[in-house]
Amino acid sequence: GAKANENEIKIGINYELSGAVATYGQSSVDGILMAIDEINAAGGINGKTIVPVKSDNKSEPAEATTLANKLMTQDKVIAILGPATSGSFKAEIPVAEKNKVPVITGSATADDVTVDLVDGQVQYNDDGSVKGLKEYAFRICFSDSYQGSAMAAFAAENLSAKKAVIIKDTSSDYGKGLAANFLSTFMEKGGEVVAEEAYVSGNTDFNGILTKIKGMEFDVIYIPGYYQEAGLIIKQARAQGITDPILGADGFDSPTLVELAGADALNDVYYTNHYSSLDEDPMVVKFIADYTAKYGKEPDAFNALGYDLAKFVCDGLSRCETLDSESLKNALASTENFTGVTGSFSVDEKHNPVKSIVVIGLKNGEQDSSVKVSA
Amino acid sequence: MKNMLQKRWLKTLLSLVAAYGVVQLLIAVGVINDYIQATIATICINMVLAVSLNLITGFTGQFSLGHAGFMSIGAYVCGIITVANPTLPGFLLGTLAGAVTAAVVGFLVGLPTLRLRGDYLAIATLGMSEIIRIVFLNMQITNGAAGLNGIPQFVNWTWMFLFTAGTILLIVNFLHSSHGRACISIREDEIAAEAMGINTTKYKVMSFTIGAFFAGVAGAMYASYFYFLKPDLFNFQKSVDILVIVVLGGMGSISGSIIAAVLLAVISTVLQSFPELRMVIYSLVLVIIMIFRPQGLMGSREISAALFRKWGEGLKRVFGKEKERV
Amino acid sequence: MEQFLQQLINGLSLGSIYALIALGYTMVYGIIKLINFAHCDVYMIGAYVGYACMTYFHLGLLPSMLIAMAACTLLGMAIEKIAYKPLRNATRIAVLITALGVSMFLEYGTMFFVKAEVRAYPSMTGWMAQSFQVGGVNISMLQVIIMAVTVILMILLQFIVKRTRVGRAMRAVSLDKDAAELMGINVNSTISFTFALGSALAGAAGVLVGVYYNSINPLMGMLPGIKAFVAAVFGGIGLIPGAMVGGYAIGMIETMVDGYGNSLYKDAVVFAILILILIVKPAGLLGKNTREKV
Amino acid sequence: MLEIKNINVHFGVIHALKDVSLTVEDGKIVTLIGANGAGKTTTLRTASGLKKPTSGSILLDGKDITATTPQARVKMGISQVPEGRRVFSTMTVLENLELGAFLRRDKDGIAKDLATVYERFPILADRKRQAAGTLSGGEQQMLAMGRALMSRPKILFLDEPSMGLAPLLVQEIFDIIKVINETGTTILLVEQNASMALQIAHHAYVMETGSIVLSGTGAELSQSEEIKKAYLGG
Amino acid sequence: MAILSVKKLTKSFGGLTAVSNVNMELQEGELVGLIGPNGAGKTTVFNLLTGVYEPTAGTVTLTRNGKGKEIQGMKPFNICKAGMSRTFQNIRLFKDLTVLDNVRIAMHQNVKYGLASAFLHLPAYAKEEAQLVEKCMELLRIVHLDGKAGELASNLPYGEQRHLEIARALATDPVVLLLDEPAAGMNPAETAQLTELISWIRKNFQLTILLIEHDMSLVMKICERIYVLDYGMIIASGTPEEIKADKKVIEAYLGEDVNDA
Ligand SMILES: Nc1ncnc2c1ncn2[C@@H]1O[C@H](COP(=O)(O)OP(=O)(O)OP(=O)(O)O)[C@@H](O)[C@H]1O
Ligand SMILES: Nc1ncnc2c1ncn2[C@@H]1O[C@H](COP(=O)(O)OP(=O)(O)OP(=O)(O)O)[C@@H](O)[C@H]1O
Ligand SMILES: [Mg+2]
Ligand SMILES: [Mg+2]
Repeated sequence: GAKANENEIKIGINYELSGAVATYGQSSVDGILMAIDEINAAGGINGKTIVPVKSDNKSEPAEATTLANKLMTQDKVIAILGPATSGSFKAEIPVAEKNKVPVITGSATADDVTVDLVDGQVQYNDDGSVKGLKEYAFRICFSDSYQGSAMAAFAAENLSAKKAVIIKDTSSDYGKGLAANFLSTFMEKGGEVVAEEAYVSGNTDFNGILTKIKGMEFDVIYIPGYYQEAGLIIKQARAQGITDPILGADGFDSPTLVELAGADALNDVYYTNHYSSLDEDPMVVKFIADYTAKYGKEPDAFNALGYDLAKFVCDGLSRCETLDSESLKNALASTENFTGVTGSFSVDEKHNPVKSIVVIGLKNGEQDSSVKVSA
Repeated sequence: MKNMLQKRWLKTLLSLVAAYGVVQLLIAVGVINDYIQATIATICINMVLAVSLNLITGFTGQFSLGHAGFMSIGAYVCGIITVANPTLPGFLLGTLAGAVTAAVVGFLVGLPTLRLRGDYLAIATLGMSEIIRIVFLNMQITNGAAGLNGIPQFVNWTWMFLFTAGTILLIVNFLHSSHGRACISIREDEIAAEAMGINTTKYKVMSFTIGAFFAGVAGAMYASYFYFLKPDLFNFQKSVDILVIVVLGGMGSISGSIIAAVLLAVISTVLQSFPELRMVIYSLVLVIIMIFRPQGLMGSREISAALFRKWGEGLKRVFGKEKERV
Repeated sequence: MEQFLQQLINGLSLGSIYALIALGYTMVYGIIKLINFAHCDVYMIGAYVGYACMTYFHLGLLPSMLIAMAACTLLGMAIEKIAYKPLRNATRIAVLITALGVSMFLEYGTMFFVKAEVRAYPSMTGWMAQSFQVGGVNISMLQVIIMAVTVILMILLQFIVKRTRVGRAMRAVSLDKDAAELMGINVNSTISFTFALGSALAGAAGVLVGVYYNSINPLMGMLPGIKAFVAAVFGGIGLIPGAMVGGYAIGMIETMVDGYGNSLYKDAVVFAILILILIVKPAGLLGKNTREKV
Repeated sequence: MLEIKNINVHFGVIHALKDVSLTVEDGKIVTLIGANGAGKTTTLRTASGLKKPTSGSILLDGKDITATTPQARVKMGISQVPEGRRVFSTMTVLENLELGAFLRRDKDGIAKDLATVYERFPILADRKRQAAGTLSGGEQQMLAMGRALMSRPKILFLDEPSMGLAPLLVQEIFDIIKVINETGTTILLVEQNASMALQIAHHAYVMETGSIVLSGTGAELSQSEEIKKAYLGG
Repeated sequence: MAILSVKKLTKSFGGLTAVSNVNMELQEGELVGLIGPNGAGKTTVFNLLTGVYEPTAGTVTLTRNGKGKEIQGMKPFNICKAGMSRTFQNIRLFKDLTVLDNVRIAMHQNVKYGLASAFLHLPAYAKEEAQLVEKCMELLRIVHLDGKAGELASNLPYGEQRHLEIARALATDPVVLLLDEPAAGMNPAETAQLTELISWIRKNFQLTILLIEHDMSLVMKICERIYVLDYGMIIASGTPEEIKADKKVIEAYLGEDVNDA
């Protein structure tokens, strides 16, 4: 029970530690645990230690639901972090609403995670409040529409692109969401998408698709997906002699992208992200240094978002009057100007972070430019 | 004969009602919380899946690796219908429609592919379920990879119980009929079965269709209880998970499937305390069980009164000795 | 035309990889009629061993590949001895489930030690990083190497199985273990040898794929594993040339669907063609459909 | 040559052989007869190493071979025509015969023995490229015998060689067994066709439900009233 | 009246003609032997008659209740329904099922209740199942297996397995019964018992029987007529006496000293 130890605050961790997307879950949890360690080392929350209750949902939404039930009813956690993917997170939300325990994710990007949408649009009640808001669900990452539209705008305005090819990851909601939003904004801006190709996560050979689009006319390639495949697509595209700009989203943000694609291939590559390492923000610099010291490798977007996620929740906890789920929810909803390594933000009425977005340009694998854009 | 049958019916009915009542009571007094209920739901769904696959693979001898495909049809059809018509009749209609659609697909797929033998059939059924999954992945109405969200939850313990007990009863009845025996004879010796006047194609397709129907029911139960569907829930791994239950319990043993579904859920629950090693331990347990009981927990036997008596005697012997020593 | 030729090359190199893995499946299937699901995970381990050799010990491709093959040989033999041998007289489906268990064990055991994240293989330099333009068609040295290795291994295996003593022993064991013993064949060592051979192949494939795509992760065996298994069945499982034909067929279909069809439905098309072919040829492309004599 | 001493064999709870002892002298034909399920096949399988006895010992030329593998026994000169023929069905007739000589390395000797087998069973020469599984029952029986001979055994175990053969062939098979024996191979013969077996055997054992119940020379036993009634249909 | 009439039946496997131009005619109630050297094509004839193989050429006409029907090329189960049943040279029982179930399955084609009854165990089910068991037990009594109805088929001794095969074949309610080497692997005493059983069955079921057997003691004793097959062709036919005296048959099959016990 929750009252078992007055000096502890239990936080549930419901992540994909095995199964198809274990890599996202594991990366997030690495970041989360590092943040919790830091907070506990610094005296915890009002003298109470944070105790993470870790569990593995096997990348299955039903398991995520079951575990959420377990964490809330049996372990009596004050809040749950995760899951990483929108599907599993959505599956968890009804449990959160029923038990009135907040659930917060660092990487579920689908537009309709925290609110119900009608035809992709948020609806409002007569009193101006958001209709269909998931009261107990929060996130600290971009939504797909935000990132997709931002990149479309960047392509049309900064790169003067008229024709684009989309190569999307059809197996993830992330890829699907980004692709759709990029497409609609790009067309609004007068552009044209000449081809929409698809792959599934785990694929390694994209030569067939690339040879096909090589014969087409286009200005940019948009790859809504994760670095695992994007790295290989970029590498194979460059090897085939496709030199056009390649665009992506925060799924590109990983040191492994450079290793997979090779520094030579990473020219004219742009992606939307939360922060840029060019920022030289001391917090970011320190995070990267600490993370590298702790885990022996540089952090990627999932690590950073996991780190911020734990910090964000602890920030909420420190502002709670009484340490219970209800006041935590209220504290989180009223977050203003939280500063994390993935940017500073406030929580809006839809329980999304209001964050600025940067477009990072790569040259020989190094971050070379960063442009702030708004969607 | 008739008398015996009636007695068996009565006994079954009584024990079922008792099982239902006990759980219902525990839920009412709060001993069974949401978490345990969710676990029970998983067990029920797995039972329906395993028993229906056992009909195809364990009893008719047709090696299928595509059961998740049929489950997904039931789940999506039911999910979509219930979203459009979020009432109890809507849900029941959805379940029926889902199961029937799964059965129809099973029939259409089974007709040409059941000529294949052994591993070739396994591959064809695997391919079929992958095709179904990819179609769901690319359809508008299913919302593709983003998943179908917000399916109203109508399935509670009562419905879970009705569907599960119903499926098991119907399939057991079928197996104890001449039609069921015809299916079993195919597993035993297809050539001899044909020579004895069994239309093997017809019965293979029949068993496949019935199996698909109940897999569809399981899908509907899943959709309604876990209210969120996405295509990669129903991938190859899912089919394999169902097969594992069947083989672990014993091919050709309904009680085996039931026991294995419970056992695996228990193992899985215990392993939740070891998130990092969960799958490693699970796989080890699986290998060890198979090495020590290759025929599965029950072999092809069923739990019956006689077996209980045998166990009872065994226990008595063990405990008897214990007493002597004291 | 140029584009078509390029797609042909793309298809062939993808097909080579499927074929290479499928050969291992087929070898093991040929002798104990087991779909060795763990095969694709041995392949994954091979890739990791090669990775370790290259990144931590800075060995070249060939020594790394040999070490990976040796490690996989041992692993394959150990798996057979520990997990499959006790089940010699069990039903095939029981062994199949065991194989699935071993497969999961290798996947998640590896994941426990190296985490789920993707790792990048060190990239090749020098002549191996080269590529040529032949009439506007781009071929890389690695593609040539992979295709050559696959064909050579296929011929070698076919020779071993059809022409050598141990090959004959393998076929005899696959047909009737007791009778084979009566011929003086050591059934256990023959099966062990088959696993060793198949696993060595998997090791080689792992390193080659690692170098070619330079991306590895603990679950990397899953997808190509299923595809290669399908390839083996497609060609007629148990037949070495069948694995080859099946591998190339699937690689080619995938590439052509990507190139000229709708990449959304790539895998669906592969499976649809597979099912159609099996309906027409129930024992695979090269398999003979023999009806049991009664 | 071969001595089986007090062997016991179990299949799970079934006690299939109970203290079975028998001796096969060098150069002789010894036959083992008995009803279905008496344990004849099990005796042969234990002697050739396919089944491990729970107790007892097996000696070949005075040497204890109880713990050796079947392969080792083949090397020492034991060969068996198993019950139900067990030919390698998808391999050709020729490949089957070659497998019989699996442990031999002398190419010339193998070629010579192959010729002898073809001479003895001409039909095999005609069918040498046919898959063994599609041969008729009798043809398969001949192949199984030919295959066993290819290892040049010192002692040959035959498990019901006449089963399913045409009368003419039954006669022929027994003639061949005699010839094989005369050319120096010791033979242990299990048969249902007791009358024929007793005719050619130097010594015979009768088995019933896992035990040897009678033994004597072939001639003696074929005169025994008991045997006549039980096995000769007389 | 000819119950079974075979005309110009031919079957080739690749280059090998296993059965060529076979003509046979079985009258109602006859017990006919089919003998010949190993590999002559006897089993293949059975396989052609029962639909396991499709004939390359020729017709097979089976008469039931006075109505003739060409059955060549039909599926085995349909041929069985038309009234032809068989046993197998290599026993093919449903090994893991009980003796009773082996026979019950063979009665399936005469079961009338539908799927609804099967699923819900309606009264029709109970009634017919009870009758089914009774009929099966009757058949088992005939082959002396009624005491072992609950045993698994694989646990039966060899000879009893052969008997069970015959009971199972009878359960399909045939007009013609094909027996492929029913006495193989039996000792003379068991063979004698089997001989009696076959005659008894023929008489009491009014069956027409075609029988393959290498055991001449059995064939010569109970067959009224014999066809001799060699290299796929009928080389002789006639009464046992005629066959025993036939030069060609002696040369190809019987050998000089036939012991006609
Ligand atoms: N693999 C086995 N598992 C279980 N029991 C077996 C096995 N093999 C043989 N037995 C049993 O051992 C006993 C002896 O069988 P065996 O085959 O040696 O008899 P046999 O004298 O050769 O008979 P047949 O004349 O039928 O060939 C039988 O009761 C049989 O059921
Ligand atoms: N499926 C097949 N493919 C090729 N050849 C076959 C096939 N089936 C049978 N044969 C051949 O046809 C011939 C006849 O075989 P069949 O089994 O009918 O002989 P049989 O008369 O029953 O002999 P036996 O008395 O030994 O059983 C044999 O030479 C056999 O090799
Ligand atoms: Mg025997
Ligand atoms: Mg025959």
